[in-house]
Amino acid sequence: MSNELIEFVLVSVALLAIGIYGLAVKRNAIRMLFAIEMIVNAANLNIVAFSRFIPNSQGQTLALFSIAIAAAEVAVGLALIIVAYRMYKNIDIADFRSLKG
Amino acid sequence: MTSAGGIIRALNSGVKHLAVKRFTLRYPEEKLKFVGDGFQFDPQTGVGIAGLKGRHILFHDKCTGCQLCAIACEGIAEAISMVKVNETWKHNKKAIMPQIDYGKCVFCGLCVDACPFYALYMTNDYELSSFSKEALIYTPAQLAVNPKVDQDVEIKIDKRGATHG
Amino acid sequence: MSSETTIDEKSSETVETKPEIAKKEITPVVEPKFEKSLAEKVVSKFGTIVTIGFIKPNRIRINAKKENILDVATFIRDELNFDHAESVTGVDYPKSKEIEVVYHLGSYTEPQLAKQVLTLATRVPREDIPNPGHDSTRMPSLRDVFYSVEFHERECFEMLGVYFDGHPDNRRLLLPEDWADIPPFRKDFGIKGR
Amino acid sequence: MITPLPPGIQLEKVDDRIMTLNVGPQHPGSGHMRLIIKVDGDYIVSCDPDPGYVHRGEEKMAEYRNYIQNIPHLERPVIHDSCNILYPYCLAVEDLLGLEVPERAKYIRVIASELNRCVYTLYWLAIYGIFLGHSTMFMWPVGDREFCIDLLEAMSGARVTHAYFVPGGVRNDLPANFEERCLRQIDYFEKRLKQYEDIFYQNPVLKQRTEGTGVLSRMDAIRLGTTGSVLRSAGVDFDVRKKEPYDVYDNLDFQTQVLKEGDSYARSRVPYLDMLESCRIIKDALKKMPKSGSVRTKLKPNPKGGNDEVYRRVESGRGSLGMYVVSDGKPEPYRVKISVGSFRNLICMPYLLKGEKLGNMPAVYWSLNYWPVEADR
Amino acid sequence: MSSIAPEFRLSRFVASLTDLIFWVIVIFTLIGLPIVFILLFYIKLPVIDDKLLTPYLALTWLADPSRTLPIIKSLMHTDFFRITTFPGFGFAALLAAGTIYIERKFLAKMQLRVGPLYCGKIEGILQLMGDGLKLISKEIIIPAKADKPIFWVAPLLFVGTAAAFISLIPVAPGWVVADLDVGLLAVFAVIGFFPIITILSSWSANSKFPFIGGIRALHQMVSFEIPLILSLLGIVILTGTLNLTEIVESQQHYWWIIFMPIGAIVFFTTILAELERIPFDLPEAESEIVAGWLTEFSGMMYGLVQLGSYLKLYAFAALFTILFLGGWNGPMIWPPFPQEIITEGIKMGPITMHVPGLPLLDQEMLNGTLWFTIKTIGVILVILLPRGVFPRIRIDLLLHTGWYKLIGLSFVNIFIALALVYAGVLGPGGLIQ
Amino acid sequence: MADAVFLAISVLTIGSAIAALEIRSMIYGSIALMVTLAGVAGFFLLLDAPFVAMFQISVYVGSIAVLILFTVMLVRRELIFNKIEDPRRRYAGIGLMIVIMLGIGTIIIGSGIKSMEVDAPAVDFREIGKDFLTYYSPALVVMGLILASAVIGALTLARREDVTDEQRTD
Amino acid sequence: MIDFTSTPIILTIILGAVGVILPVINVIKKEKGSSSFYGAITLGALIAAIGFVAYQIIADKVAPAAIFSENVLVDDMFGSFFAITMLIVSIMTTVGSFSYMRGKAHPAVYYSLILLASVGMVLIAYSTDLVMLLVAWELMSIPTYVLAGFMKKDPASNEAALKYFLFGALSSAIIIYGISIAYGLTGSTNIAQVISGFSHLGPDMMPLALLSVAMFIAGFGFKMGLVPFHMWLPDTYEGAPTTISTLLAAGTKKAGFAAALRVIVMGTVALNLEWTFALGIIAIMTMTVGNIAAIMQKNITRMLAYSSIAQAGYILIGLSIAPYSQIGIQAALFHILNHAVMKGAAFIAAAGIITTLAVSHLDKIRGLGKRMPITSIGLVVSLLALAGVPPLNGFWSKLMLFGSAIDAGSVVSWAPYLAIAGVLNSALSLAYYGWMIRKMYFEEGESDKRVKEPKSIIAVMVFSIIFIVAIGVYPDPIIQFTQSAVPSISTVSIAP
Repeated sequence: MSNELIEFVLVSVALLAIGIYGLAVKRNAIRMLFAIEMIVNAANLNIVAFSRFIPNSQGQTLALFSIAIAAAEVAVGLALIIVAYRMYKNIDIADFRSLKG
Repeated sequence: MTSAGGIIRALNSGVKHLAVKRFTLRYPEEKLKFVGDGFQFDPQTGVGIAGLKGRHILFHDKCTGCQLCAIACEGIAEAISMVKVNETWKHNKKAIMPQIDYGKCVFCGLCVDACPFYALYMTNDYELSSFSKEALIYTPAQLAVNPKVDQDVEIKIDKRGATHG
Repeated sequence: MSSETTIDEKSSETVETKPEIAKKEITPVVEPKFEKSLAEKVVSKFGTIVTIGFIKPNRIRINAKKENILDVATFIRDELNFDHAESVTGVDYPKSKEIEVVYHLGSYTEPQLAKQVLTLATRVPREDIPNPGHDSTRMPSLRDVFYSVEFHERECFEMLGVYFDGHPDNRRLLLPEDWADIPPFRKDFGIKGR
Repeated sequence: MITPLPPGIQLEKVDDRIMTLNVGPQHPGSGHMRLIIKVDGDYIVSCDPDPGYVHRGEEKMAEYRNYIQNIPHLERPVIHDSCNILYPYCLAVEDLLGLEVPERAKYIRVIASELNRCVYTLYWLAIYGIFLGHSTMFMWPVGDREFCIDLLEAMSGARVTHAYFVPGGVRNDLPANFEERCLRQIDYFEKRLKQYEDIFYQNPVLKQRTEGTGVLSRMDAIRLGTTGSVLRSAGVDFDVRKKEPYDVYDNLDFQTQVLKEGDSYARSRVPYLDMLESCRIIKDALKKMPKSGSVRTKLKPNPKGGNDEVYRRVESGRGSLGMYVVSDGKPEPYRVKISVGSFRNLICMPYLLKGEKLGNMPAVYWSLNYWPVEADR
Repeated sequence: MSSIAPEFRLSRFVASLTDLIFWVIVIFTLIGLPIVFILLFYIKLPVIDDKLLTPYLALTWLADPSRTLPIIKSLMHTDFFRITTFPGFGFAALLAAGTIYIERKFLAKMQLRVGPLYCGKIEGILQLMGDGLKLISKEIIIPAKADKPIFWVAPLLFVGTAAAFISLIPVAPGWVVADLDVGLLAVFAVIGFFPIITILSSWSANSKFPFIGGIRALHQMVSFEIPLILSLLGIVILTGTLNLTEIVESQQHYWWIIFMPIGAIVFFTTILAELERIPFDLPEAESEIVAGWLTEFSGMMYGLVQLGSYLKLYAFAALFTILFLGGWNGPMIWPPFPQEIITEGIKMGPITMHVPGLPLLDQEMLNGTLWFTIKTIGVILVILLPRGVFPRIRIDLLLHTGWYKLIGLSFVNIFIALALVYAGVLGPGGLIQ
Repeated sequence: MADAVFLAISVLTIGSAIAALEIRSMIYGSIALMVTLAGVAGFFLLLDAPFVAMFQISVYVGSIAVLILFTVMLVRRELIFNKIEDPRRRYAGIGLMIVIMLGIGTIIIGSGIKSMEVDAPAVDFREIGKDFLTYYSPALVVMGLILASAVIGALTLARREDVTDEQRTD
Repeated sequence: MIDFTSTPIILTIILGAVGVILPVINVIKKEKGSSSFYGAITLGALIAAIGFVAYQIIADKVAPAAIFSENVLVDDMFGSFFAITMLIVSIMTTVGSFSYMRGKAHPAVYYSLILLASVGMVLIAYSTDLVMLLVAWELMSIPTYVLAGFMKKDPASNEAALKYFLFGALSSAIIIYGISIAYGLTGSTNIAQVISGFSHLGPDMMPLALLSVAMFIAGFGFKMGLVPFHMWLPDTYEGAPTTISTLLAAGTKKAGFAAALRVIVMGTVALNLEWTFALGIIAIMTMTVGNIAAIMQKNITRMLAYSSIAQAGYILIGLSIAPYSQIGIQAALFHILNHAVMKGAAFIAAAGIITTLAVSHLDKIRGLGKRMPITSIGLVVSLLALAGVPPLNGFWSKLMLFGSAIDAGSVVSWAPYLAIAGVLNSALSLAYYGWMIRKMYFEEGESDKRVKEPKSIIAVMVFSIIFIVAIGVYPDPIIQFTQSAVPSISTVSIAP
């Protein structure tokens, strides 16, 4: 183990920042989903990196939980995107304008 | 459960057939033996003699140049045309004999039926391939040659299946 | 080819020696009983509208006018229990300027009728310069009576130019889409080289 | 008796979800024909058969040749079943010309015709196997077809286009030792046929795929004028050999094979059962055949028929096959109409495929016992 | 006689042959030798007789037969050898190539045919080589609107993934490329790559038939992955490990197929589906969609995909052997490795060769490899058998089978395993050990 | 050696994360996302957590990536490519990204996690199983409910309503 | 290991089992089950669950409000309070859906997802472990994503669900990130140990801990609809099926408060921070923005959505002054319960109007008082209660909230301003509530013909009117109940 913890955490922060950038800039629903996946992965990386330095297995368990949760979320999200695509023939949420106010 | 039984039954059948003799004719090396030499026709009785309908053989000494074969072929394939030959036969004053284009012939054998002089038979030679169309036109001289074919394999049936041997 | 044959010359003349079978009243030697009873049923119903072409063993031919063909066919279906058509044929008679359309009807449901084939024929006018679908060569479609004639009538339409009124889908079937010649089964359509 | 008519073929409303597939003519799933299929997802909404890619005008050509010269031409539509397509023609011409057929020739005709039915059915079965992805079922029938072809070749001299039947009998007598050879090969052939049960007909995967797909009810089968195996699989007992026996079929011992289900499985099974019956017929015919005698009535060179018309039909591999020959006293027929089973069964296709899954298309299509070349003529 | 066949002249033939030999020598010296040296550079250099075995030294020593064996031995120690040759790619490719030949002959026998016959004189044994040459020499055609990078990379990735799968397979005690503690999970991870490659390559071809085939393959693979994983959970429960080597070692007395026949059947069925073999070869249903997702591949790209799929076949068969049939376990039938060779050396004519120990090629390893190969080939034959027996199944029936029947059966299997563990029959501290 | 591997993986991960968002074709974007996820799995391997790494690959590559690719391929071809965004929002986004990176980065670098000791042995993955079955067992049950609801919901949503049930065999 | 017979486990088993079995029944049953069949099963399960909770409380088997536990779940009064609140909301949603779901597709899935979401909402309040909290949070969120998009043919529903999903997924991602930092800093996921770890952190680690807490606030704030994170909320509440909006507004939002109470407040207390001030600012912003935006709305559900944002602001007052006032959290809890019932009734009434009259615009409900009298009365009562009109329950909870703020004024100087802002906002809210009541009763509608009101809506209306008025008249028992549910908050109690 020659790498230090902080390196992993910094990579994780970079991923988090990229994910937030994607959420802020992109209006394509699938891209936004990508960005959310990146944030979740950044968190997972953080968790596993911390757990390497903590003598218990709760961290890896937490990572497994969050991976599974992300999978469930993506399944539901993609189903929603498919339904929206069938309705609008588009996946750009900036073009979804049925609700105003 | 019936489906499981069916699956087992099918698999069993497949495995059993691994022991059955194979039934492939290795064609260029082996050639299937035919009944008789070739198709002939007896205009007297009006009944043919069984045999393979392969390439024709023309007996120059019997052909009178009557064109009946060509007429018979007219409505079918137009494969037969009468050509001059450099031979002189008493019974063939015009010295014309059939020339057969095997690119057109359908091997129906009606020309053999039409010949009243026993001059045209069919042989069991069926390997007529060539690289050019012209080579498929057989002149009377070529038709006069009796082909030499060796066909010696038969279907053999025994307990472990049928095979060509 | 070396010689001109006699067969060719004869066939190319196409002499019309047998233009109208129906009117010749071929009388078979023995008229079978069952077939005759069937034919008489039709005659007793329609009288002079129909004529009996011939009565042979297992074969009956009934000629009808094209105006009445629907009624005759319906009667044959409902009363005589012929339930399907085996084929629909057209025969061209250029001499009498008519085209004969022949329906061969059979029955599956009635065991007695299994060996019978009833030939129902009618004649439609023929024009020398055909324009399929838009000229007088037309007759009512029997599709609503015998469902099975659908594709046969389509074939008859494209091959002989007989238009069937009331057919739901009178399109080309076998010929290519760009066929622009006269209907091929008419006698004046010659095969090349013949 | 007649129930209300089904609706005719109507073009569906154009929807952006509906996709049009051209299945054929260069598609492995169809022969020389095209099926214009509209699918909605995996379901077929409409099917419009488009035959005619191999239309050759055989009927027109027959008007230009005399009765004998027509023989090699008329067998061309179904070269795998060439005896059976010549059979009604010969019967009709015999009727026209008033010819008597010798007794031995009748038996020979029956044997040849039944052998040819086996040849055709095995070929059809092989393609049905490959349509369903069963490669063994392609190889076995094609191999076993050799037994019948071998016998036919011994009889007629050709493997497929026999030109064996002529008006007035058959072209030539049987070769020597034919009976013994035929019996031996047919016995083995029957044994082989029974082995198809295990691997094909009782195979649960095949049953799953074909049972209950493309169901044709009895009434529909009658109304649509279907014939052959399609008709008999739907529960209608109709076989020309039994109902209108020609030649010597009334002397022979066989049964008509009828199934009730009317689905693809039954349609594929009836021809198979017919093949077993064919073996019985051949064996019976060989037993009852006169051992010697003439096989062909002598014919004048250019026979002419009277002013008459004849419609004769036989049972071919694809059902009732009728020939309508009109003569006007010339050496050539005035009109020849071939009424074939394939063309009559074509009408089923739009009705059976509608509402099916696309994956069922090959199973239903080929189970209709459809031979595109014959349908186009 | 004909204009197609050119006239043959011996002088031209000889000239072309010498030309060829010249270029081969030139290319080998200019490119081949450097590549060999570069590869040798990456092999971990052993020390023999207190000398560091440099490539140069190795090359010179190769001339001396008595020194060849140590070099080979040192080569066999390296990872390079493991990955490329023995438990890895080379061995698998050999078995896969054999599988192709066996499949063709086997199927031909079942269908009463002959199979490959002419190439190689003896029953067409060189047919595969001929096919390979043909595929290599063929032109590679790419659809005009295809997505070229993915289209090019997909076959390579397919072979690469299959190779990664192979690297997890232990062949003999200690002979495995990657001995992971989470081996079985790694297998699942690797299997997950195949549908992605399939769907990407089918999408990239930009053609209808590959895309439909790819979608079908995707459905099939993804829906059968679940029963695949579930059917193996029973073994994990019983052995308490994910390491494939340990799983093999746990079967020294009893094979798991005895206790879990249902799991074996489910796993076997899912293997057929994952491999796209009949009766589950829907992606290649030729009567509906021409050749499925392989339609647009041509030449060596098709060859690569075929190689990959046969490697996959080998890997799955090997996995079945490892998990259910006891892997390399079996009675010792290989004759004991003569000790004299190790101690005394081999005497061949004038040369006496002293081999200071050959610990790698010992009796256990050879015996294990033998048993493993025999069992794997047996499994491969059973995988090949349905191709001759069953027709193709329909897509909805396939999915129905996968989701309803197989998952249910695999749960039954898990409950059997749990019952065995709780009853104390098997598992840690069980009766049978 | 490990440093080089770490550097390579981190460059790959971050580069492909940017590519996943910025590449024009969405298919390539999905592939880049897969690379990102695989890179994270590589980090897990570096961190001696092979179980989590393999789980990550199985779940993300085996199911999520397939789902994403499937959805992307379902949409029309012209939608697979990005629209051009408003540059102002883009600059704002980049600014936000830099602010977050710098801010959290400063916090982390300034904090004391650098000095945490690293000599603890790696956790055996069998411990995870024990954790699942003892301490986290209610969470595991709830996780099952989550997956059940996700499957039920996704199936119901993605099911096409206009195909009648008679046409479905099952 | 937690005790098998404790309340959360039994609730999970009852509701989860029924929720999973419902779709299975749907698959097995060949004929199409009617909506009410599944609805009845769901209602039975929910009533059984609420009965069990009540039995546990009455039988005194529930521990006093403890916040912390060795296990992932704790069976305490705090959780039981939220369980009862959430289950009431679920029951109201279910009953309201009887008429709403009639003739719609997939009723089994709909009710099953409602049940699963209620399991999630209930378990959030009970969980004392961050992993459990996360998992329960997801179990609450994922079914509601689906439910929001349940009307597949309706573009608004799709859009609502998609926006809700994207923000919800973002919120859970941020929560996971926060958990990761908290775990990294303390080495555990148990809240007790996390907080004790926080309180012993060195000064250089403190910014990271703050980051973690900020991420929790952001993550939970998305669900609660606090002001910087509220932009998805009106769209979703308007677009989603109106009964589901009930669940979202009255249920999931309150679950967010439960999570916040468990995590944020403790965190802020443990870190000894002035975060309360930030919360106070957020509270004022939230209620002001919500009320001002609500005035401008023309759509009933959208107006109610903004109003629920404003109500979140009121509740946040209680949270922000929690360390300084004894009754702050108690008031917040009281208002949570009241708001759940009031907002639930209002949304169900809106759902009744939308299903029977197919209108949602404010101008279209003129003369509603004559057309749908019972629904109108229910709506009016709940609106008045929301505004805080004296004899109704909203008055008492608001009074307690503002009172606690004034009470806290003795410790922190800014607290009374919260009360002032609250009072002003209440007055502001009366404007649009009154506007709506005027439309219903004092303007002539298109027709005066009475419409048949769905029985399920009437049932909900009657229940909520009785509840609102009864508590308004005699609030003591509920106040007692909330008092018992309040965990004691001080740094002393935190160290285990």
